[in-house]
Amino acid sequence: MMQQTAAPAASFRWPDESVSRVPFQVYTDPELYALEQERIFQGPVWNFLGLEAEIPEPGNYKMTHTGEAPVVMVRKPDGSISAVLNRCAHKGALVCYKQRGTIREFNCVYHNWTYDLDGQLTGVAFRKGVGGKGGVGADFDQSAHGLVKLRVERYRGLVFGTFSDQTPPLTDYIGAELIANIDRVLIKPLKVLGYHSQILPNNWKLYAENNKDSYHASLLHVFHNTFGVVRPNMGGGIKLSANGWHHLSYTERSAPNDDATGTEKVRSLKEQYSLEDPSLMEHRLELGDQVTNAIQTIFPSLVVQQILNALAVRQIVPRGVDRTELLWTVLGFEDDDEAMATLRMKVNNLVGPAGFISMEDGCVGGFVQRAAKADPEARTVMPMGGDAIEPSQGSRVTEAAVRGFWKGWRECMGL
Amino acid sequence: MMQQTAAPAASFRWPDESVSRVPFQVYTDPELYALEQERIFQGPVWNFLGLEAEIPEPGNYKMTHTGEAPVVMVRKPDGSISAVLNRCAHKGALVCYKQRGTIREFNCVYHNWTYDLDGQLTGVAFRKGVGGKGGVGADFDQSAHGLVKLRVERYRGLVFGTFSDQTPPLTDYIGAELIANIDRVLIKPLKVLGYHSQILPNNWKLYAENNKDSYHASLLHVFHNTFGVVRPNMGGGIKLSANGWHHLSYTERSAPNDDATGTEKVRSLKEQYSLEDPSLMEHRLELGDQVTNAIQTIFPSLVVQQILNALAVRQIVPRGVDRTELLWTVLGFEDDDEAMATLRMKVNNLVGPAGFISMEDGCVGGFVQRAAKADPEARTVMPMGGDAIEPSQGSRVTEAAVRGFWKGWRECMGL
Amino acid sequence: MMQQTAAPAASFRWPDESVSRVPFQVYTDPELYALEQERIFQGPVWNFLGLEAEIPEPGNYKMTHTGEAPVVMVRKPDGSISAVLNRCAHKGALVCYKQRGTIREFNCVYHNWTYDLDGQLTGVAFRKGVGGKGGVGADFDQSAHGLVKLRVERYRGLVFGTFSDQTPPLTDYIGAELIANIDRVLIKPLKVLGYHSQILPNNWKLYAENNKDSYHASLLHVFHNTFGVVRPNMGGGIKLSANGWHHLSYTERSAPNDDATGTEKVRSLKEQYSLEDPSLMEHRLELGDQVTNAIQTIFPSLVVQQILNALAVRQIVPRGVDRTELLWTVLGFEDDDEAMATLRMKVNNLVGPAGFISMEDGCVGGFVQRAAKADPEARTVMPMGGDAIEPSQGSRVTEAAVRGFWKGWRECMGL
Amino acid sequence: MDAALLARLRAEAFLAEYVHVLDGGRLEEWAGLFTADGRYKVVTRDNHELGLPLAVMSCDGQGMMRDRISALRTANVFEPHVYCHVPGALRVLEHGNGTIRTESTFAVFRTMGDGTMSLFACGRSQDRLVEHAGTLRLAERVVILDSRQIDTLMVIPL
Amino acid sequence: MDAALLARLRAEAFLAEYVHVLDGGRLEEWAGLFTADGRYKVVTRDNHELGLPLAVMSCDGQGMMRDRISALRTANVFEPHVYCHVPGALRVLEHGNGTIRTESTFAVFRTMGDGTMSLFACGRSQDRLVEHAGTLRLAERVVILDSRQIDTLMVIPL
Amino acid sequence: MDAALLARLRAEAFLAEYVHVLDGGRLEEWAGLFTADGRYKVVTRDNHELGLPLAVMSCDGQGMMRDRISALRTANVFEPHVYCHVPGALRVLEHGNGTIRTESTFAVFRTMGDGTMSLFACGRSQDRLVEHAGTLRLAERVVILDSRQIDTLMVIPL
Ligand code: FES
Ligand code: FES
Ligand code: FES
Ligand SMILES: [Fe+3]
Ligand SMILES: [Fe+3]
Ligand SMILES: [Fe+3]
Repeated sequence: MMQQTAAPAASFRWPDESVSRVPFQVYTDPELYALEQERIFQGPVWNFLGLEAEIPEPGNYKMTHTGEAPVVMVRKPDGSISAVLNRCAHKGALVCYKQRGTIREFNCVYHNWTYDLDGQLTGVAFRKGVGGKGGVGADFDQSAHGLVKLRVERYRGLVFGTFSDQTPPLTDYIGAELIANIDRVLIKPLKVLGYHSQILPNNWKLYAENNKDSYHASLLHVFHNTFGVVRPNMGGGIKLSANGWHHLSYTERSAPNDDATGTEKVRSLKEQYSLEDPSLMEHRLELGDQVTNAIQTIFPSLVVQQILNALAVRQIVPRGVDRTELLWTVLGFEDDDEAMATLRMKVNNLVGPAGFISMEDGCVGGFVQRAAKADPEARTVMPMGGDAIEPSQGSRVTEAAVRGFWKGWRECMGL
Repeated sequence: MMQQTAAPAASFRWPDESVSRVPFQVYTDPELYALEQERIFQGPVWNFLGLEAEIPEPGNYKMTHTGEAPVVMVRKPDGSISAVLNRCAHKGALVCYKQRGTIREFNCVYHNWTYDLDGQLTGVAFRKGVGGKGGVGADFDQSAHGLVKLRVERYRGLVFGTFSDQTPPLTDYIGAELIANIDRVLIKPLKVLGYHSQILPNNWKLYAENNKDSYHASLLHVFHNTFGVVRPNMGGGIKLSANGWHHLSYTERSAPNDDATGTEKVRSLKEQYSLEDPSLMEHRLELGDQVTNAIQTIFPSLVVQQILNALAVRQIVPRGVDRTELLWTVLGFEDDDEAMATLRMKVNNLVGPAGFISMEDGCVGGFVQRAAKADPEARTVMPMGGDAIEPSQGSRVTEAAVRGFWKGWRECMGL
Repeated sequence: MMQQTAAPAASFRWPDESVSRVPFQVYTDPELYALEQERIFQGPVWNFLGLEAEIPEPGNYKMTHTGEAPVVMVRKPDGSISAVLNRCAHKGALVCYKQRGTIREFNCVYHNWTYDLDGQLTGVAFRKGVGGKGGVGADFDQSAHGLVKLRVERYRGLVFGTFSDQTPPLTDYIGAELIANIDRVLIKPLKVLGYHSQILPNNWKLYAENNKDSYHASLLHVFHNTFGVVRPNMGGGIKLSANGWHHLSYTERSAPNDDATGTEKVRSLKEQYSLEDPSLMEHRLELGDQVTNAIQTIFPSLVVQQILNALAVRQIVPRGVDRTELLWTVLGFEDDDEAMATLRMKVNNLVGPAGFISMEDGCVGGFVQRAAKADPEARTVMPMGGDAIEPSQGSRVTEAAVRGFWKGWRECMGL
Repeated sequence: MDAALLARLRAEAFLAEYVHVLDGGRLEEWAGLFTADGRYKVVTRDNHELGLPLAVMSCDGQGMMRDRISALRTANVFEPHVYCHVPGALRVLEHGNGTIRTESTFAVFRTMGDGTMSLFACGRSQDRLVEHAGTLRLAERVVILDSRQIDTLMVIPL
Repeated sequence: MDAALLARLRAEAFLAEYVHVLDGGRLEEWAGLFTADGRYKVVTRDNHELGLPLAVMSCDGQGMMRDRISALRTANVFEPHVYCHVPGALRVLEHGNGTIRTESTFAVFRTMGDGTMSLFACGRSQDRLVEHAGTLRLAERVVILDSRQIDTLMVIPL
Repeated sequence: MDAALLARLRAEAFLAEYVHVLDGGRLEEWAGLFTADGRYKVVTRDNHELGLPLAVMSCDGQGMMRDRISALRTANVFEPHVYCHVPGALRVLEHGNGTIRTESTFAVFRTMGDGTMSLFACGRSQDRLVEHAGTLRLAERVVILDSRQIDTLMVIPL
């Protein structure tokens, strides 16, 4: 477990009990940002680290992050997975500086200290000095100077880590109702089809909210609406974990009721709009249901995505108070046939940094970030669905899941 | 009106009563910079927003700024002009993200909320939910969630806005003596000839001071001196508003008295220096007087410029504690004939980021900013004209107007 | 002497008496960084400014730095050297803005104030105004407004400056034992062979430590080991100034004892590794001894380097809390013959930003800086040589000199 | 002049026209620079070297290319911006039989509405050009980005 | 080789010489690369697309060009810096009758005395080249900057 | 086509191959692009203009060049990264007698493992090419960097 700083939360306090109004300051305050690193990403949460499929062989490792903290996850000979803070216990150099690779032990280039894959310090160069001179002091306890180790749990190929002793077991943390969607989507051994990295010009929370914001999907994204991936009047709903921290928003195929939506004059419903080559919108029902779109969040940093046959996990990595890296790992199943492989390539034009749908989430966060500076004391307002933080069946026109995010944020931050 | 933060002015206090000595800290302290946004740019001042000529038709809008705050000014059907903070009342996205355009209403792309041109909230997507589910809570008062509106006043085609109720009427704010120069220069309907944007590597106040610094003109700028645009011994003088916040420095053509200036060995007076093609220095007396150079400032962010036939307004936009964007709008009159059009193009080689004269103001601010870091407690000294903040007739060799700026700054900042 | 700010050291306090464990916060905290400018670089230390050989003629000047403060050193007609803060006493512009040149006096471009080479204010433009109007106030005491002057001392062609009255004489500051190495290396009139500038992606202290870290030399740098420039079992040792602030680490040629090092399985000892053209490793014994490598530090910002025949001084210039510029001045002697000139060019492939040896010090600092962010309260540990801050003969496998650096840091910072 | 240099010159001239179509905002002409069944793909060096198939953007045939542009014009939301393509070193990998295969380094600078300029992408493109009515057309263009990172979004093709 | 490719090559070679005159600091040779009454203009894309006449820098004839350089050498105050021009895609718009009209993308990197490098400008230039004693001269050069922003100042022409 | 333009084309084609050897990571082929006793040098503009001999990197002959690469492969510690060379304006200084001397502007963008891109270097290279078995080889390459600053380290040649 990491040491905890006593940094106070600046001049900040939450204005009132409601989480339906959020002060813009939370997106711009560097002190709050620093505190989030400690109280959220190093706090009682499960951070997504990566996929088992990325490190199949013993010694395979991958550099990853929990918040801004550099972390390495590595496959051990016994098949289990270990994760450590990527910082040498000696003078603090990264013990791994290549994105991925295969190792027998951690070997720091600076002074050649070595650690086993659990982070235990196994070697100190010139421990005994040279020719009887130098070397470590008598009181140096090697066992007390390993790498900071994370607790690791896995579920259906997803790997999570936490720095905190307080974090409940992973499945309790996620909760039965939301585990169900992971079971629904990750039904078979996974294959990584590739990665995207998208730099978002905004605070990480604006993107976290965006995923929980089931209200915007049919309004911002023309494609969702036009091609019936997500329409306000399609079936589905919102699910929330008991504590409200995590959510699932899903949509089921059904005949659009154009009157209903028509009356809303939704910008994004362009009746005329069509594709010359609609093959990328084809949907092979591979999960045994009619769900066209399912976006699930695991607080604070994971998004599990199914949009038609586009499957991915997205990791949110804060890169400063007004900058976020979104790491996409795009997935298929090991047993995809060629037709499915082709379909996945096509449908992935919908997502990623150039995705017909998701590109728009790349810019709206920046639109908020720029406006947030103007007057940090001002607050947003989220009236959809009242003040409630509860699931809803048949409608996604609510901001309940976003309120749930802020509930989680406040509970972790103690603010 | 915007909400006001209670942010304290860091450890800063003004050393003594005099405004003739300025601590370098005011150019480098991020907390003071944040406080300026609130107490100056969102305080009891008139911020320049743009020109009526830029939005002639109903629905024409332009993105602009007051300090760092994004603002939109828009022409209403009745011909009046409205200005709002460019931030959606829902979750804070920019409601306009294109520099200029024509709209009927404000329409936020994120969730499709709509506002009339006065910023009143007119539409909330799915206000009533879908199929009786979702929608806004019962207690949601739509009329309480409009865009933040600025008070707007206009004078001779210049458009100003303020967030504060305390700001006096525009003409009182500027004062009769300085209104007179606007009347003198903006004598006819204006035509925008183009824009410049110049990024200054310094705090915004260093450029604000530079404009009020009538002392430097003939010393830094060889062109002023060599070609008799501004020489210390030419006629003219300094005018100040009653409160000292605003100023005018002007120069009238008169025979140079080279003895007087010669004795000063002014670096910038290069007797030998001449132009192969002096046509760009030609001056057509279009304003009915002999004024060769008139630089007027309206605290905090506007400069009105007449240099020979080069007319412009300059808007000062802070972009961080050590970065400023200077937005030039270069002007002519609607009835300019072709000869005048040609002359304006030529004479504009004197100004802008590549201006023979004004380029130099682009670098001196950076020279100060870099030195300011060394020792923030140290202070400048402005001995010219003693401690006085008063007009002077016949001489510009005074720092009175700069002291006036600091008087205004202290009064707004309450420091 | 500069004015001192009263800025408090944020929430920081040193955890305990030992300097063998350093909180990562010292590498990341902007407030500590600001305090270092004042208490170290403008405090009771001798900052390296440059070489006499760089400004041989009267009026020759060079822009340099003490910490972030811009400083100019200039040769006076009497052959002595003067150094001033590069900031005009009027409004703070740089009085020199070209890297090097020749001047008779300092002449500020902004308002033409002039200073003699000692920084005394000698001219104020329009001091008496123009035509009896304007000019300086009656109470303006010209003698009180010079450039901030540094005390300057020289030793064997090295030029040092200090802002503090408290700093002891230079030779006392360095101490006899370490002066000896300067005498050993700078035996003849120097010739500048050229400059390198290397931007290090880390706090300046990480590079300062790196130079004092005699432990890493044979472990990180394959070349040192492979070619017997520095091997753990070669002769030499560590020297420290009485107060521990400064150090010398040196290595003498001797037969490698491969068993001893072999048992350590040192990553960097690649027995197989060799050069096709080893001419760049040739060593002409020009200093009358067998020393292959001597790295000397003068707290806080100077490194004196002899590696075989590669001679240089390195100046450490902080450029922000996580950015450092390392300025190399590569040296030869005036009487170098052609063969030596050729040899120096070849051997200099070992050092500088592309040096076979020194490039590695360019990246390890960044490795630490990135990891330091993760958990600022955590601490490094330096067990080599116990807690001692003392010289050692025959071994460099100690972190004594690094502890000495932190002793100096704490004494200057008062933390 | 030998055939290799001539092929080089013709490819360079064609790819310059390609660049000006994009940087000049004549996006409706883009698909027409490809053959009817031309393929277009933007991939990152990471995925490319790991042998992973994922593309940032991929079009099989002019139809999908025209769809990209029509979406950009009518459907997608993004902040207005322009590209400045600066092609670098072009090498001819193969020429003859009506085909020229080239590899070129490039940098693309993006400028936003407020004037913010940045290096948006750099890397190399691999282009297969085929003879078409006396001029050339792209049968395939693969753009390999050195960086895995895309700032904000990519809506205009490279 | 056909005339278009030859025109392209000659223009490219001439514009490369132009670039090296500026980047090499041989500024006194700059005006001589134009015809006596040559026109030079640097404008921003914003002004250009809005149809506004304002230029950042404009010279009518060699006299005004030489004045720009003499001012730079003797009158103006600025921090020393150098440009590195990297021309990109050149297309020939028109050639024949002793004239070659081209459009080229470009990037310019500025380096200050302390070594700070930055992307100073990018965009395109439109050049009209005319035959002159067996070589070429610029009758007109219009540089269109993608960004409205100029960092600090512009004193050396592009 | 006249000899100067042909020399220009051949040099450009050769230097493009040179760039792709480096950017493509085929570093073992680098020394082979030089003559056996070829000289390679990277210097800063400051040192160059002050007449100071110091180089950032210098190799006399293919042996020292191969040593640079073997050190990079087996000895030196650095974070993995790649270059993207974007050559700019090439001018022919001299040609004939089996030699072509050119000067070219360039920019190099560096991309780190995590995708961070930056302008790593810009300036000009002065290349002396000599005929070699029907193709060209570098007898000398001097790279002059506009900036004195090198970010972090330089291990891959330019
Ligand atoms: S920092 Fe890792 S061994 Fe020293
Ligand atoms: S942010 Fe504007 S409608 Fe939601
Ligand atoms: S700032 Fe130096 S003379 Fe005014
Ligand atoms: Fe979305
Ligand atoms: Fe000025
Ligand atoms: Fe080292």
